[in-house]
Amino acid sequence: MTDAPAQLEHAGHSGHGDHAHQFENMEQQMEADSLGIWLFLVTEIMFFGGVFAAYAIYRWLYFAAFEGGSRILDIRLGAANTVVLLGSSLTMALSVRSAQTGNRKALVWLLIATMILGGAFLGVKAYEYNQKFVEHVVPSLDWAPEGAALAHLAPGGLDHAQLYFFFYFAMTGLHAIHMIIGMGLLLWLVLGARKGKFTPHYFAPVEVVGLYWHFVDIVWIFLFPLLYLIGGRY
Amino acid sequence: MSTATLEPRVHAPRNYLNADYGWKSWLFTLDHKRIALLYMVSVTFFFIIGGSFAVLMRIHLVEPQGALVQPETYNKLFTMHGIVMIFFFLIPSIPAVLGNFLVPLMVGARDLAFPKLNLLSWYIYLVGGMFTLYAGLAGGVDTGWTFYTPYSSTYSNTQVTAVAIGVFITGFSSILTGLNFIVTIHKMRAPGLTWFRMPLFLWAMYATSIIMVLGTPVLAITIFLLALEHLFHVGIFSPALGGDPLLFQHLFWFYSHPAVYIMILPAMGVVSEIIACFARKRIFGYKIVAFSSVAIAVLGFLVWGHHMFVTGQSIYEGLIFSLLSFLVAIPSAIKVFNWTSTLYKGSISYDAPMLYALGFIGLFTMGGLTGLFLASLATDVHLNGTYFIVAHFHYIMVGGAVMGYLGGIHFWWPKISGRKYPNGWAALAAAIIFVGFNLTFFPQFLLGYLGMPRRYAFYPAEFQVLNVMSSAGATVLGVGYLIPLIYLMWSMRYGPVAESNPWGATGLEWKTPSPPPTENFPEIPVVTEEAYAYAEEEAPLD
Amino acid sequence: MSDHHSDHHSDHHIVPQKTYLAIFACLIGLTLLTTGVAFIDMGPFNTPVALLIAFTKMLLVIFFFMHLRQSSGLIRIVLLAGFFWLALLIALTSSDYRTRSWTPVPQPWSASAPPTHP
Amino acid sequence: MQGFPFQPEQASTIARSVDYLYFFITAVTLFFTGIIFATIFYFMIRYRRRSPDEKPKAIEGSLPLEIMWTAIPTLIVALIFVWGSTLYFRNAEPPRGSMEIFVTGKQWMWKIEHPEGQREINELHVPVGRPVKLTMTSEDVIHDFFVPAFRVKKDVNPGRYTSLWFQPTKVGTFHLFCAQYCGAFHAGMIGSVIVMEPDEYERWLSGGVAGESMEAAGEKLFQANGCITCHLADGKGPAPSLLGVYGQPVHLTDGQTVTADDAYVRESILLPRAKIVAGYTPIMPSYQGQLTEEQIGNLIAYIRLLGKVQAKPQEEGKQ
Repeated sequence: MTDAPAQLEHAGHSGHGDHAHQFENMEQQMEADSLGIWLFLVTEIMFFGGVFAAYAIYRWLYFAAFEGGSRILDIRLGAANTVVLLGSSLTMALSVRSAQTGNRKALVWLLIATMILGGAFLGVKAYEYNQKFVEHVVPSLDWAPEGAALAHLAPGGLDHAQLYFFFYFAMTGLHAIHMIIGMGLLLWLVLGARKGKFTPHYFAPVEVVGLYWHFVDIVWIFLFPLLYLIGGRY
Repeated sequence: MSTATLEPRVHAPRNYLNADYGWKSWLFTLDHKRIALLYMVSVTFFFIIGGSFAVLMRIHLVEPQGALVQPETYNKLFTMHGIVMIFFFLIPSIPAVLGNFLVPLMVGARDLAFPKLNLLSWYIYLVGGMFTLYAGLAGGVDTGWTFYTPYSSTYSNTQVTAVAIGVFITGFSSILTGLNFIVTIHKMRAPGLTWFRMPLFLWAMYATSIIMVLGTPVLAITIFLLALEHLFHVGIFSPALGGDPLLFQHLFWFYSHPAVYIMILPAMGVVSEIIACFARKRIFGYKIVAFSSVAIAVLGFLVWGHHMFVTGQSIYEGLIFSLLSFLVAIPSAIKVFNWTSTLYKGSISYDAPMLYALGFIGLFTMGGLTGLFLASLATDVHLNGTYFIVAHFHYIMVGGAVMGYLGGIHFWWPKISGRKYPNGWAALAAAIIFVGFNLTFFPQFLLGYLGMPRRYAFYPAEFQVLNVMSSAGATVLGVGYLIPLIYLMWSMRYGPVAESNPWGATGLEWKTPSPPPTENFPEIPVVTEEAYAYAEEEAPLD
Repeated sequence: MSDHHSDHHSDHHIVPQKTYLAIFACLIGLTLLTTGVAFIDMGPFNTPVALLIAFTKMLLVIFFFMHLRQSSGLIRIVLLAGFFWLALLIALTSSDYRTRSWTPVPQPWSASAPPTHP
Repeated sequence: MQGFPFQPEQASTIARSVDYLYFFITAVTLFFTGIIFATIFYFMIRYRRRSPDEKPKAIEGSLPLEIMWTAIPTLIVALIFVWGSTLYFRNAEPPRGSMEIFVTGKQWMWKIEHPEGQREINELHVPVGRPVKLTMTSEDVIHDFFVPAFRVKKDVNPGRYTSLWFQPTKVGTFHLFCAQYCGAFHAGMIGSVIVMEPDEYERWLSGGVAGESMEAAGEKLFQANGCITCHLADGKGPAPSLLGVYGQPVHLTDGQTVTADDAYVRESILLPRAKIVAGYTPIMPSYQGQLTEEQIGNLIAYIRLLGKVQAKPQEEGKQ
């Protein structure tokens, strides 16, 4: 799940718009790339799907515990991070557009902007993770909720709350790993774009990484309500 | 099947085997045919490892108290046998060896859509295999290939993490192969090769790839969660914190039941090719056979709960899964009837591949029909977890998938190696394997019905007679598997040179020289006829 | 090559910058909305509303940022298959948990006990 | 049929009904295997290749045949499905008045407790002709209680109860197997079910090393663990009275209603805050890790006994 298929394929032949030897023409190659990356995203749906299915079942079984756990998360940070990530999706979409129009300078800067926003997201995430250690709500490693956290978690049962926080770390952790991989791919694009590798005739890598980045964004779009907004804050 | 014995053939025309020499030309090759051979060598290696575990188990079970090893060791033997055979032999066998070799040839393309991805998937497979071998050498693992929690997560202190990592990694090799095939079949078919002109092997590979792409990621995440549970005891699959062990089983079987179809569907595709060729007939009911492959792939995802009828899952859930399990039997039955009807008024020859294919039909029929006992709720209660299960899935996986794989290897061997093997030896091996297989596994149906549970390192004395029969059969089967290994290797050097179409088969792969040139076809072919156009005239069915 | 004509060069269509900005504005609006309604007590409807908003956001990203609007039917089918299989996984797994408690309640100790359920 | 060496003994009412279905499916299997093998052999001989350049005429297929061999298997599997499911559902619910026995699986032994207090390990004594219901749980990994002669099998899970029942029809000693792989000595987790004549069973019950009954042991635990200080019989304590509760619907704070069965009582002991009875506050501590599975079983037996005591009319707002 760590690589975008088409991208690896074309790392070798840059700049020119020539198609790879196994294809008849550029058009066939682009269609194959596009189908390849979408299939890859479908495998990602199923990959995250397994953990979403487990989450759905435990949330249903232990709703009170999940609700209590959700209260401990900082909704402002979650919402802010959503905005940051959506912003990075915008800059990513615009960078694909710049590649299409052949605006190399805009492409480089938009890709860098995407990386900065992604980095900001991960920074906030790191801060939130740290908060969990401060509050001692890290399952298995540092689990000793006290004070306000304990008051939120106790009604649903501390054991089940630990399950909630396991899902919190597993789901956001998997998401963060995907973000880090995405940042690596973006860096690779920036280097390529500076060299003028991408043209309006050949920008498949930008498009493919873009699709991947948007997918990671979509995962977060669901993680935000599923983790932060359980049972409301009224 | 080592490739090292291939020598430069000075007078031979340039082909994919003599295009380049040296280890680099193999380890960094992007040619799907060479990657197929890399896979062939690796899956053979793992087959020998998994097979030797099986031999040790069968020797051990000759005596009721266990003849060979301690119970702990026996548990590791059957676990490693299952893991190696399923994840490192059966799942990659036909897709990664024959599929890799044939899909581009059959669609009339120069390579798969993503050759670098293809090579990457072999390396991923190897890395996963290394982790698993490491786990085996570092003490083994004793959870059973099913990794049921909480035993695997909390109680087993064997190499669970290493094996979990190995299986997790190997999964991605399977995903990438499936993705590559789907894209290739969709986008790279030669001019004129419409969906309903495709050979049924391609339909089978397409259906298999759907399962690989949609199912394998769920196994990956499940194994990942299992590893977390094993390392940190977070409770997601163990009742300590309110987790439910049955959830692990649901997620595990969501992939691992369809995985059976990853093994059997490609074999069905192989058998369709062979039957058509050696009966010189178009497959009876071509479209229905094609659609039944896709139907099996889709329905195969809806039946996983039949592994859990006695686990304490909801009985209503059991009802649904029982019904769906029966449904998946129907496309399989349709295939068997259509293959049989293909023989009608054909011109049947008994070359070795055909014997394997007919053996497949027989064993698959028995394996499939015994599945009815296990789809039916009341009888499954008695048979679940006994040797009946072991016999049933070996009929499908060994009698079905391995027979199909061997049949395919024999059918396309002249194309792959450019050499012919001795047909008499091959026919003898097919007969020995068929007899040995039935001797080994038929007694296990009886053992299961009598109530002997599987995974027992020792057992009550009354089961000994049948166990000895099974072990005796296993030696016959083992010999049967060694014979092809020997004469196929022999043929690579000494076999007579094969012409481009030694069987008189249809299909694009036979229209290019044996072995094919690196670019597969001097010129991309144009397809103008249906698959299996063996006949010159058509006759009504009477 | 058989699928060529259906999706001929569709990827080359360039979406105006305005569209991207408008979609982004919608996404931000929906994020604020979902955060806002989390503070309103809607009884059992909080979760469905939150998921509905998330689903809408996903569609916006898929159709506009990911250009599904310009993509071929094949790619739409591939994506639908992904969601369909995910739905199968969740539906057939959770139906076990939903129906486990339907199983007849274990009967009390002995036959002399009064009937247990109406 | 009994002389047939490849049939396990039939020693319960369920066994006979399951075997009929088993024989039917065997007949179906043999029939179709026979047809396929015979047809293939016939075609192989009849249509063998007679000259190397033979070109048989093509046959496209036949829709009527396809429909036929789709419909016939569908009908047969539909029959098997209905038959198998009916039996399974019938076997899922123990008959009223079953004798109840408590089973705990543990690596690698079966611990069995009779309501009268008899305990045994790897042996289960039951009288012939009476339905017996087993309530089972595990102390560690998943086990599986399997008696081939009775054709019954059920996983024994940690953290929850499963149950199975059987009615022995034959006096004798039968295998008891663990059929879910449970670790190093999985194969050693076997025992025997000893079916006795009723009067002999009575003698067995009264003799031997009878401990106190499960209810009595449960009552002691109920006092020793302080349950009795809150769960006052008159319903005036800080926790609900347990008189007449077992087997009845219970109204919870969140508006839901659950039935007070084994699973509910067990959960309430281990995770008291999971389901709070309407009108009470969640003050009960968890007994997780403080009670063994056997002790929980005893407590449940006692609470079942309390359940049979008529509840006082004024308490528990029951419609």
